[in-house]
Amino acid sequence: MIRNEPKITPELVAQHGLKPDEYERFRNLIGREPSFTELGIVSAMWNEHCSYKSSKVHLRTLPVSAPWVIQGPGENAGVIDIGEGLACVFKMESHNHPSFIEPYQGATTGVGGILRDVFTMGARPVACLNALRFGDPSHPKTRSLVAGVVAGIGGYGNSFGVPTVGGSIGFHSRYDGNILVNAMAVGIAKTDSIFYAKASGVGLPIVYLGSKTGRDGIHGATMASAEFDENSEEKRPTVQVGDPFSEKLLLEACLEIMRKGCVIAIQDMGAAGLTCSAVEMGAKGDLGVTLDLNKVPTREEGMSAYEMMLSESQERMLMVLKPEKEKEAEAIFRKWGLDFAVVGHTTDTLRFIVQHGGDEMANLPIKELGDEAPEYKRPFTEPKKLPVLDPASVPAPSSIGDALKKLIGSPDLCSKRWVWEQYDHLILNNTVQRPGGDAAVIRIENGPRALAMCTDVTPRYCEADPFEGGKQAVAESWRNLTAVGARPLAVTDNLNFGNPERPEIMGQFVGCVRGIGEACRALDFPVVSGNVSLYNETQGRAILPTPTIGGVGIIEDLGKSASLAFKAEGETILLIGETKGWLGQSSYLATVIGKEEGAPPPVDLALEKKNGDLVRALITGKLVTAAHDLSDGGLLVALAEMAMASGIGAKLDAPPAGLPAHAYWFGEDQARYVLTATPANLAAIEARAKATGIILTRIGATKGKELTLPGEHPILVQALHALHESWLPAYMAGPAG
Amino acid sequence: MKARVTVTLKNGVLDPQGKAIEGALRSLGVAGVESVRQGKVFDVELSVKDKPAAEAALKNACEKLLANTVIENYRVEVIG
Amino acid sequence: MKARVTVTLKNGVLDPQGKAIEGALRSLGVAGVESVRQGKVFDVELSVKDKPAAEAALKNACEKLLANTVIENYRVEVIG
Amino acid sequence: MKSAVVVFPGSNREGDVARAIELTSGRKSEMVWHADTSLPKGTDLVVLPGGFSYGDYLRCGAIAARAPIMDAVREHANKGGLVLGICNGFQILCESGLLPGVLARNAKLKFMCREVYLRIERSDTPWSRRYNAGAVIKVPVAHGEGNYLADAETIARLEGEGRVLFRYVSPEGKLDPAWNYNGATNAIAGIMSEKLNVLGLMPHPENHVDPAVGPTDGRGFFESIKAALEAA
Ligand SMILES: Nc1ncnc2c1ncn2[C@@H]1O[C@H](COP(=O)(O)OP(=O)(O)O)[C@@H](O)[C@H]1O
Ligand SMILES: [Mg+2]
Repeated sequence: MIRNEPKITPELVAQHGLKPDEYERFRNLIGREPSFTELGIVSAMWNEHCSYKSSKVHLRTLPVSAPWVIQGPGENAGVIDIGEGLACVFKMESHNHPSFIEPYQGATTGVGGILRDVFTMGARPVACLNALRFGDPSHPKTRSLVAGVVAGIGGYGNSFGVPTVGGSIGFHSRYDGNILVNAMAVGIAKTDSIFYAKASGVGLPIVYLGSKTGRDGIHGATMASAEFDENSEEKRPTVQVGDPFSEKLLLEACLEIMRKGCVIAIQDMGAAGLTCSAVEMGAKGDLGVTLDLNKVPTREEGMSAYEMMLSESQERMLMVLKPEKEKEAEAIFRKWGLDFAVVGHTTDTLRFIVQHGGDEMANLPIKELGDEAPEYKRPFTEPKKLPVLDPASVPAPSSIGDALKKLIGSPDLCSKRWVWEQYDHLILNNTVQRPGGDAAVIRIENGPRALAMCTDVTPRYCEADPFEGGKQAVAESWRNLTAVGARPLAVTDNLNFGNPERPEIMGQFVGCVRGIGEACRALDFPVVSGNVSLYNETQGRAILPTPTIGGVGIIEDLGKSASLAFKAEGETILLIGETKGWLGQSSYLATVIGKEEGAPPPVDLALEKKNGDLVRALITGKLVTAAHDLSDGGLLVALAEMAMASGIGAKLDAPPAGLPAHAYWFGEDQARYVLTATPANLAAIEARAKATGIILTRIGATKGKELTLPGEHPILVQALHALHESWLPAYMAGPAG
Repeated sequence: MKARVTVTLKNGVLDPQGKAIEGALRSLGVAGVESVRQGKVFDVELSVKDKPAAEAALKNACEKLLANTVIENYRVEVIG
Repeated sequence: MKARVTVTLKNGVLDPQGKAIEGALRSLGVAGVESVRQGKVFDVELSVKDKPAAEAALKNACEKLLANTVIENYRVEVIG
Repeated sequence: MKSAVVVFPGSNREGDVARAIELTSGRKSEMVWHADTSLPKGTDLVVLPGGFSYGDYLRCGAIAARAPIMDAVREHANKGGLVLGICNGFQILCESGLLPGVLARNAKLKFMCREVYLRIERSDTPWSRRYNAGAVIKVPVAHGEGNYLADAETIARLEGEGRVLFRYVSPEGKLDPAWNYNGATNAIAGIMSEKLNVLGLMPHPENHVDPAVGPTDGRGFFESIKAALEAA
């Protein structure tokens, strides 16, 4: 007999974020009125965040397989084979809404959640990255949001003991009311000991591990799926507090019991905690689950079944253990000072039963909770194509040097040192390339192999042309990995958009996903995990479409990798790829001219592949001394970055005839890289380019302590450096708000 | 004027610090401690001359900086 | 029983955090703040039944752990 | 050379230091659990590694300083054995009274991970014999609370007795507030006990030992310890 209080009313249904037809669907599914606890359970399972109801049909179109993919989307994290018996486990996830409400705790719990996803699968985390977007720097909230989010990301990762090695951070007024905090974690596991959520075996104990359950974040998952309104800052007590110390203990304890062979199935408690984790374990294993909530360790008095089922207290796990190993596992957890309780068992009934205080609080068909979740083909409109800008129609700057200074000292292109110095990026002693380069490089075990990783997206491009923007995000990630000499293997994505019930937003989503799919297919760069964050809008104003791509690649020999710093004077600077001077949606146009106009640069994927494969071959063949891909700000910004990283200047040749100088220096044509080489290797490099029909141009030489452009005053590298380093610290030193 | 501001966690908000301290006290053999919640105090010297002005200034300070009102409560006490 | 332990820095011990808060309050335009010193409070629940026992337990807790008596003072208040 | 690395709940640089010791001495370290009450027989060097023992809740190092293993560490130190505390380990040594003073929040109140320059004040110690006095090395720091504070008398004694081994300096080796990132008194980065056998330092020489990963200025530190133990 199910306890049925309070009574379900249409208001209560609405408060749970269920549409009337969704509620009807649920009622029909169970053939009666649900109990209050059941309503809570279904609202958690069927909200956008957990059910992907608006995005699923489109996500299915993404390429998810390759010979090296061990586990694609659908588990806690994606898994790829990286050779020598090892696998790389990685995923990215958003914590946007909580971070806006409480930046420090929102960010910490975001990092904690993604780390849990990775070690739940049996991997030891080796690195974290993050992709952040904030509102306009002049918005009164921006500064304190940046301070809180960055401190929170550092606060969690530093204490947990994983290096935070890369990411991206950008500012735009469209994020004023909805910041983005996307956290990515990367781990390494043995290919033969990867753990999954799928339970097997009837009558086996289900064990609860980790921290106690409190009333944290009840309805957090529903909040993550609701548009912000003016009152949302009052939904405060729903934020959770992270405890990196407990998570570090949980990591060590989990890895220890996995090593000892105690674990049959494991699932972390993330969004909608106990509900999602228990249902998933059962449903994936074709088993029923019965939970006895009296056994759940709680830290607050008088928690109801509803509260326990929806609590999002952090640092908790659910497991099915081998019965003969239960005592051993318990001893390990006790040693680490963590809670351990048998809270239920598997059954052969395919029912999800929740008991509390002798009453049955829920009795639901377990598979249907997931399988029968609503799925929408939401209407969408194709975005209008924007005109291609003629470079000659874009105003020239007063001087190229001044424009360069403006760009590298701007919020988006300035040095992010202020951010990454708050992250311990060196712990574990494997960080070969630190933040500040194209991709971070993390040594695998004792080397010489290494993983390369990065996060990328250019939201301005995605807004102007979702399809090309989606392609570009993938291509840029692939290019960043290539630029350090890595072979790109797979991506995780974090798709951040506005309200999908608006056809224009849905159009952005569909376009970006198509673009990502097309690029991933062309580049053999499958999507193995990801996350969707919708409803990032406030009072009808949506964020820029921001499909963050987290890429991972492998370096077989660190002795054959590259970094972007110039290495010595007297080397030749080479440009790979064709420069047409594309200024539509460029950083130059946005930052120097103050306009966001025109079509973004198109991405020729075949060319990306061809050019990138050559660059990688040149790096692994040890023919080049430095490599850097071209992205925001184009050629001159890339050259300035190479100079600033080394203190070495360059003497550069004049732009080709027929191209306005500012289009040459700042155009954002895709599929391009800058390389340096000693004169001795030039002939060999040029022969290779010629053989593959790739455009390669000598554009200057490294020299002195200045960047010298024809017809311009020489620009001191040191002066550039000072400008590059100054914007963020100066901004953050401003008044708190 | 002197004042003391006390900032404590709201009920129900997880207090990892308090939890760790609780455990440490127990293992140090300090008997009888059931639970610990940690908070902050700020001892403030003010140049304002009257109590209401001091209270107003400190309330403002709490809302703007000293307390994270999402998860914390605060209390202002002007000592004199 | 409930009790509150307050731990504050001894006079003369530098308090960079307090200094920084002072500066931040000033830049936020909170008027009249001369100086800030930061300390900690611990709200403790005890299973002991009488006040002297509670006080003794907490003094012990302070000496053993809660305060670093090289730089900090503490005060115990049993609330009841 | 037999080293024991103490692991507290929340320690996280124990692997880094053990790896550095192995790389420079060829010898593996033994990991010792905080709840143990004795050190492995024949231990020459005890290391309290970096990390966030007990989450650094309450005060950094405070709870760890009272862990069961610490009596054995104290005994080892009293007998003249080498005890090294790095970062959180330094905080634990101060909290346990094995070294004087405290490590307060960084002057700028932020966690900071970056390379710093350290001047080695003397070479006639077990920790620095492979460096010249006055040498400047580049090693990283990664901490939020490394601002060394002590009363004037203690500082005067430390200075007078030559117990400051490392100081934050400019690349040229000059004292300069701009290079003293955490605001430590007298730019102190590392201090020793009276008999020089206990050392606490905030920076992480263990993260600059491996040419495959980065600079190697920290090698001399571990090579010094090895040489000192071999000479003993
Ligand atoms: N939020 C962040 N966290 C860590 N590292 C960051 C962050 N933002 C930027 N970085 C680092 O700064 C460098 C430059 O960032 P970005 O401009 O996004 O590089 P790219 O154009 O090569 O993708 C990268 O090494 C990146 O990892
Ligand atoms: Mg790049």
